[in-house]
Amino acid sequence: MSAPGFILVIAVAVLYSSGFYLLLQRSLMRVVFGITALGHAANISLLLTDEAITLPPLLTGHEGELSDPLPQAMTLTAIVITFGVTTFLLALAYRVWLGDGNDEVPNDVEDRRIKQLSEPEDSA
Amino acid sequence: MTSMIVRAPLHWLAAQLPTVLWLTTMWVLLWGDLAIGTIIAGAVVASLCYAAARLPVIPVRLRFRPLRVLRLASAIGLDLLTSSVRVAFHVLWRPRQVRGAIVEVPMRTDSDFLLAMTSSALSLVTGSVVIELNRSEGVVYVHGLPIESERAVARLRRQARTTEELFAHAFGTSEDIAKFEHEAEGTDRKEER
Amino acid sequence: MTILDYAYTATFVMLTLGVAFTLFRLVRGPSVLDRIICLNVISVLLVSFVAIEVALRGDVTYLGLMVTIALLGFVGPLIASRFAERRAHDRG
Amino acid sequence: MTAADWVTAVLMPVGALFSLIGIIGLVRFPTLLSRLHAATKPDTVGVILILAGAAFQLPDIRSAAPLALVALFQFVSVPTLGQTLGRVAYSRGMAAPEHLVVDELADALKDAEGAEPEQPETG
Amino acid sequence: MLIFALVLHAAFAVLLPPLVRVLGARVFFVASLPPALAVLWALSQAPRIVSGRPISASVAWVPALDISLDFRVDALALAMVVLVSGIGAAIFCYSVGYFHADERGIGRLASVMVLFSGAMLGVVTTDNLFALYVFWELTSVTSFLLIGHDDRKEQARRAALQALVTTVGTGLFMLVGFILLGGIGGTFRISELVADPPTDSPWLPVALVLILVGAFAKSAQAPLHFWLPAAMVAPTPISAYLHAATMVKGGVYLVARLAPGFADVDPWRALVLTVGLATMLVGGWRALRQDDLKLLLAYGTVSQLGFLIVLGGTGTQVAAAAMIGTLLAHGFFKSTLFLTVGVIDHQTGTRSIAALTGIGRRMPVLAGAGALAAASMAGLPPLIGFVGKEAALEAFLPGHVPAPSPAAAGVMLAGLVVGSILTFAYSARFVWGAFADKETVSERRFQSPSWAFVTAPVLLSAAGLLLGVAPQAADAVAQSYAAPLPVGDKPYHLALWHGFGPTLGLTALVIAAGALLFAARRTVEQAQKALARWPEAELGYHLFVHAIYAAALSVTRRLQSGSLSVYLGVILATMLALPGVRLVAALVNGDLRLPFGSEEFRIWDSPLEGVVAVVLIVATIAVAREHRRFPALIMLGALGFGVAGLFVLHGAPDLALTLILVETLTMIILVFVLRRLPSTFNVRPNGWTKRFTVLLCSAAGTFIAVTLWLMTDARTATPISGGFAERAEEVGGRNLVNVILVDFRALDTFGEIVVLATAAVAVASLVLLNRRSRVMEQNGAETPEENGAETEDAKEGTAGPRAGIGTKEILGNDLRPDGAHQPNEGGE
Amino acid sequence: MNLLLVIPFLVPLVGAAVTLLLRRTPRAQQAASVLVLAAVVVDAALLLAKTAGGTVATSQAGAWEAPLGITIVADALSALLVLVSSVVLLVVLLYAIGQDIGGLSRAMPQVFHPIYLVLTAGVCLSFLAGDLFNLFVGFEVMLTASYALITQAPTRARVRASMIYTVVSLTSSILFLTGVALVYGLTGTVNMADIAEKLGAAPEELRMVLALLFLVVFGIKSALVPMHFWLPDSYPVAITRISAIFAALLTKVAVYAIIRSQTLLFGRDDISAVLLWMAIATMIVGILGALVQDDINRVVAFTLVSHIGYMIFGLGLNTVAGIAGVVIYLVHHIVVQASLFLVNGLIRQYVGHTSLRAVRGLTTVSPALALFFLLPAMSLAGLPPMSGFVAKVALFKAGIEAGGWLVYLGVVAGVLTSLLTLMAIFRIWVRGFWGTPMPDMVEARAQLRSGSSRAGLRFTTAMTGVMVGVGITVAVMAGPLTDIAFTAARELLDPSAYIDAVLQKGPS
Ligand code: NA
Ligand code: NA
Repeated sequence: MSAPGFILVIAVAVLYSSGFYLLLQRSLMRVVFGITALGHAANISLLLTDEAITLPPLLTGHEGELSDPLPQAMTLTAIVITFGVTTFLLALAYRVWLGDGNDEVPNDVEDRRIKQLSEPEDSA
Repeated sequence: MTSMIVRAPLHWLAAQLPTVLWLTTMWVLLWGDLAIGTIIAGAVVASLCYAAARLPVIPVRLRFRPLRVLRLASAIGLDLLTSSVRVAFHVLWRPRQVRGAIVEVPMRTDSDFLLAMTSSALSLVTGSVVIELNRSEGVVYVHGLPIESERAVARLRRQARTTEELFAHAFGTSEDIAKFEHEAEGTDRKEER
Repeated sequence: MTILDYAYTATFVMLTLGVAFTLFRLVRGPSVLDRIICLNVISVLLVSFVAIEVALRGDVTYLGLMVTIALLGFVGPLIASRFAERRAHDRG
Repeated sequence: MTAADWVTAVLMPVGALFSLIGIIGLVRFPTLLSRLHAATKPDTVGVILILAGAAFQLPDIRSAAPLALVALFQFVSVPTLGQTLGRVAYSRGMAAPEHLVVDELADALKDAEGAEPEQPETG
Repeated sequence: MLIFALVLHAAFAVLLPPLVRVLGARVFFVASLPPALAVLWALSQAPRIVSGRPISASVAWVPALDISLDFRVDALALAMVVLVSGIGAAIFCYSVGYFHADERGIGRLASVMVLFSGAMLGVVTTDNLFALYVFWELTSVTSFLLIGHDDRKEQARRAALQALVTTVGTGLFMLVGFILLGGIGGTFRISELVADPPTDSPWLPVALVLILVGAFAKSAQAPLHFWLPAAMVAPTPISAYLHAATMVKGGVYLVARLAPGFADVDPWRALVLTVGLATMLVGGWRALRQDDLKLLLAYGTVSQLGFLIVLGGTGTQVAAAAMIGTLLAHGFFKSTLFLTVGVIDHQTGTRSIAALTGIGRRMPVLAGAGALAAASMAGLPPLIGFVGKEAALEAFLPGHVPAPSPAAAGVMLAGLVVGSILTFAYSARFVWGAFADKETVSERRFQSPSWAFVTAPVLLSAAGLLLGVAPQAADAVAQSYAAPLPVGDKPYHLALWHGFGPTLGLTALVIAAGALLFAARRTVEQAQKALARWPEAELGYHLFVHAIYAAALSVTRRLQSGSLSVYLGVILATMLALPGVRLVAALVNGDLRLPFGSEEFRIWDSPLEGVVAVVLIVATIAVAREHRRFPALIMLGALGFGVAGLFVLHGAPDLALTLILVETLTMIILVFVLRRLPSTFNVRPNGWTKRFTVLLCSAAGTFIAVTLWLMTDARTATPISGGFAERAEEVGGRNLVNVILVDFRALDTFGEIVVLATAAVAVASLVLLNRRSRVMEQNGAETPEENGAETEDAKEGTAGPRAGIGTKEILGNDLRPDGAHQPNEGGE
Repeated sequence: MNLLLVIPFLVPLVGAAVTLLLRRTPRAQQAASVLVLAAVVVDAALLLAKTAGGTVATSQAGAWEAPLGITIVADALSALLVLVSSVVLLVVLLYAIGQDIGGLSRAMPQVFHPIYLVLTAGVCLSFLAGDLFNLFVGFEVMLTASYALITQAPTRARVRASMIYTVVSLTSSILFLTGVALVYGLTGTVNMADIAEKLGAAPEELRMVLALLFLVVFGIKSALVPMHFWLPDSYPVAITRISAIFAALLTKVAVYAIIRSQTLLFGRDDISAVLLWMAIATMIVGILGALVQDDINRVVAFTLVSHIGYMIFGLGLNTVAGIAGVVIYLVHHIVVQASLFLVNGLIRQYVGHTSLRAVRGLTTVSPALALFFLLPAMSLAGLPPMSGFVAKVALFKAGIEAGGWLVYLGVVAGVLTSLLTLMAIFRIWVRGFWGTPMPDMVEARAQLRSGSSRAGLRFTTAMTGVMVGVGITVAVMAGPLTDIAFTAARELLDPSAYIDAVLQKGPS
């Protein structure tokens, strides 16, 4: 009985899909949004490894089934880690803005140069 | 704002201490235990929220009159309820035709705190939202809903002033009240004329 | 089912409808201010849902959570609206 | 069904109804300022009623304290948010004059502009 | 002792460079000590070795991989040691005269030469395939460095790289061959493999061909010979030592080393004989038309190496004996000739036949030594060259030998005779070209060489004479080496006189025809010019290198797009291609089944889940579709509340609480960043790219969700968390999540805090500290080392890395016409 | 609590806090960092001595028994990698200190030292984690530190590079977390030994899907083709000390994770074909990229990609010899990449940049520099007697022993890659080290000789020499190293000892 309900499977699919889609955009801000969405998706995935309707994992003597506390603990750690890293990414976006006036991830310069070569530079 | 934090964090903290303390107390209250960690976390969160929200600096200088407060609370509660019902009615009944008004209400108190309280309460009650607060001239501009006529405008203005009065009596210092009543006389006279 | 259960169900159904309408406004906009309002409404709805949960279980566990949602649920929209204000200022 | 249950059974649906109607207003009202009214006021009443309903299901009165705190926050948040949003909406010209009986702020601004080229201080 | 000698080489290599300041070019005297010691030691052990008791030594290196420095000096090794170290010592002494004291990098040169000498000593004395490869490639690398000694010449750099790529590249084939051979033979000791070859393995021919490829390239066999003439740009002592006397013999040595065990394995003999003979003829023919004496010798070397490969690879006693004789002969005469050319070049400043005249008169001693060596090369008695060639012709006389079929032997014999004729002709041409008086050429002014400079060639040519007059010494070695090989009709000994027989007749034929060919040198030259030039072997190398670079460019410019979104898209595609396809396949095959229709299947566990799910779905899609920053941010907030709702629903209030806190903080930070950025994103137009992106992302998302569904559905074991509840009582905690965080998995929590703190420091250093530096810059307190991004950003592409050295100056305008950016500009 | 096991990550973390406090006193800060890393080196050596024979050392953090608490585990592989990594970290740290003394870098020491130590902790924790989620945390600690480090001295190019680096790493992290969720969903545990046992009962196909997903997760971080593109665009741009450590260690941590997960968790050789194909693609695509680069750092970065292919090839063989080859290659490659990047840093110091279009005649500029480049270059090209040769032989030998057409194809690709590596790396030598130095370069060198940064320059050069020396030591010690590698490989292919030690089933 630990598989989640179908509607949540769909929700997870949508979360991941949209997260990936945002990740593939040029604007770093959208990438941040994507990372956030993906973080949610992963956290929900962790949580969905447990039965849905359960009591909070507290030893209060209430009747009923307790939630599995381990995924919750891991999710908690993951939430905080994702937050820290997202913050860094935002700081980076700020730096990019300082330099470029926007927050786009530009293509690599050296790759671009090589792309434009028609002949190898060292052909004996 | 951040630059301010960076430049003189201590100074900034000192200035905001009361508010932060209040928020921290809330935090501790909500966690329900008095552990050091909770307090620190609360202080941090409070400071952050505060810094982020850029709440106004409120010099706290007030009294507390229980009976008056009770009266105030009930008045506000009642107002809230009735205004809710009115708005609810208009939601259901021809919402496209509902009209409002932006009304200028000169305030009589010069206590920032009372002004803030009043304008907050005004936003809650009487189908109004304060959209502009000119502190230097002591004028608030209230958006009221629904307002069909000039009479309703006057009613709104009157109600706003009543609210101010209630607040002054509940929380104002004696000077506040004294000053208030003095000014109130003048205004009343003005209105009578 | 007791009357109370019917009451809960009714409450639940109405709040769910509320969620649906809010989502509609959230997505439709048209202005960002509408969306900010919706964000706040959602947080309030969340509080309401949790309140049902509390009532159902007669359990104090969620109370702290409710306070947090109530507090922070308005901080977010508030920040956003401050920002919107600044934007408007910059443009004007 | 105890008495407390009865109270809850009344308060909760009524609160939910308030909330719902407010939200319907959020959808149906034509102007931003009116939507703001709809979203804030009935909603506040609604949530407070629901909270009250929930409070009656709690084991003791002490544990209901946080619920009061929630209500209090609601009282603080609604005006603050309303004021900010209202101001922004107005300054962005979203006040929709055709839906206003009078706009004394506009008059005041016009006067101020005429008298001295200084905008009223905001916030 | 052998190991000591090797270590001594290495030690001297380290010691020599600092000594140059004191000794100048005389440092080469010092350098000659290790090889001299080695050859003396080898000679002292000669009787014992020749009598069939090889000397062994061993140093373990990587026993688990059978890489071990085993040494074994037998007769063949002895002959090679004499060549390698003996000639080495002589050439080092010669170098004292050749190099000026102010020669650039003389210490480095001496050092690398000694290293080479040691490596070569290792090649010829080791008994382990891997150790052989080690020393082998060490000679390749040292050879590379020596060819490129004059690194300011484009030609030298090119030749060095060409030699390196050719020899190391083919060396890799050899390495694989070694591994195969050792694998099937069960040992990596050469002596054991040769003694007991794993002939029943089908992989043996493959291994041998791979090994031969390496050997052929090292010994400059056609068509891989091109690198050797090009390598002649090196200083002459190096050409003489590496590219005539020793290194190029590596391949010959290896062939000779393995022949006793593997000559009978197809296609060894066919390969060795064909390639060797072809090389001998091609080299000889090409040598006939060279004007540069050094190139003449180089092509002569190619030819001789072909000859040696034939002899070493045949695998009969006579051929083996001939190989030993010719090996020694070639070592001595070819080094002599190179040194002679070196002296001529050094004194006169030219090596061109067309520009030299009267050298014989002016430098009679040198001319004598050169002529003697050339005679040995031409195969004239009583020199060791003659002894070797006699034996070689004998080896292929039909009926005398068991191994090659009579027809093949006949062809080989004819080929060898033709090759020898060519050899005679170019030997004569060399003597004439170097020493003769030519009327057409005007004489140059030059000084006579010092005695020390001439000593080495004289000694080396004398050694050739000595060995010829007294071939017993060489014969003893030859007999010892040839002993395990199949015997012909009668035992054969290296000697000057075998009586009148077919070989003597053939020798006479060679001399006569060779003399004729020399006399007709004009005609031959014209004939060579007139013949359509066949494609140069070097062209193959260039085509190979060009193909590699072209492929590299076309692959890289297509793949390395530089675009982050493409990179991430490819990552997603990979995820779909690997686990995704696997999952779909399993679903299609019916190995896995989605829970539809099973008892497990539920739309939701509570209608509230439906509400939450709808919030999640709507908010997420809205975020993804929104192209205005601010509304997207609001939707993201709504999404956060939705997730929090799910958490509440699933009994995780702590998570909901933390999430809302974190969401709020994120929103605050986002707003701070956001307010600086433009209000809308640059959105790409709708097109197939966008549609494809949507498709890809949806597929990836669906894959993960379905996998999650299946995984949770298939759970077999109960979660371990059951244990936490009981243990929590012990600790005294009631909130299990808290207990796990602070107790059971405190380490994770600790890590989480570290992450947070680190991120905070990173953010601070990225945002705050640099702001300070910006302020500094505004105040004009600009120092190139300390200023942050801003100044540098402004100067990107031209920014000076440090201390006032601008990249601009360094790069120069002509080098960077497009003002291209340096990806890592700005130094540190 | 086994102290030996926790020192490698706890001490650096404490050190990070201390160095943060000491940020106003550079000397003390430097001393503290060096001391911390030296302690880790010593500890790692002791740990290796303990585990080299095949003992699995475990420590239950917080004394909670295995599946409940977090287990720290060191087998031969972990201990070996911790030792090599800490040595490299120490030498690079000294190099960095030399730069700071000479004012040769724009990095901010006050931030650099603490974060560098955090990175150390992350790397060590990743190697020692016996718990999948803890491995995730270790990765995150390492990565967060790396995000902070890659933006040191943030030029525009570096910010651009760090965007690519960070976003790709984050993607991998998210997928990792997803993977943890999936594993927990299937098995209900995160202890790796426990997972290994419980996965046995899981449906075969699901196990394979997980195995492949984790291959992708760690494949991103270890830059397996086609998930490698980000690496050459980001590593070479960072400042020397950072790119050296990134190139040397970070990808190797990911390779370690691939090894650990594919042997211990998912096991068996169903996935071998995939690994071999990826290995072949990685080797070839990587080295082709290296051939067309203009910047020395980028050449080396592309060879890094390419040579990851060697390691995956060895893993794909799924034999003791193959995995032993991987272990040897790991150790070799860690040191050699660090050496090359340090040398490139020296070049940058001496002449200002590392573009092959504008660097000539470095042998003339500095013979020591030339020697320090040549030796690791030889090693990278697999030329004897350097460590690269031993590693290559180990892999080729294992490949030829294993057999099969795909494996032979892999060997052929390996041979070709070896040759192309030689061409790529000696192209640097021929173009950059030989020839007539440009006048500016000579001038720059002369200025440096007389300038105030002289001491720092000498020190950095010496430290580069030390790193090269470490490489030579690896070659000399190849015998014992190989023995350890074989022990490690046997442990990996038969994880019963590991599982028993972690779950405390038998006497350990
Ligand atoms: Na649950
Ligand atoms: Na990496």
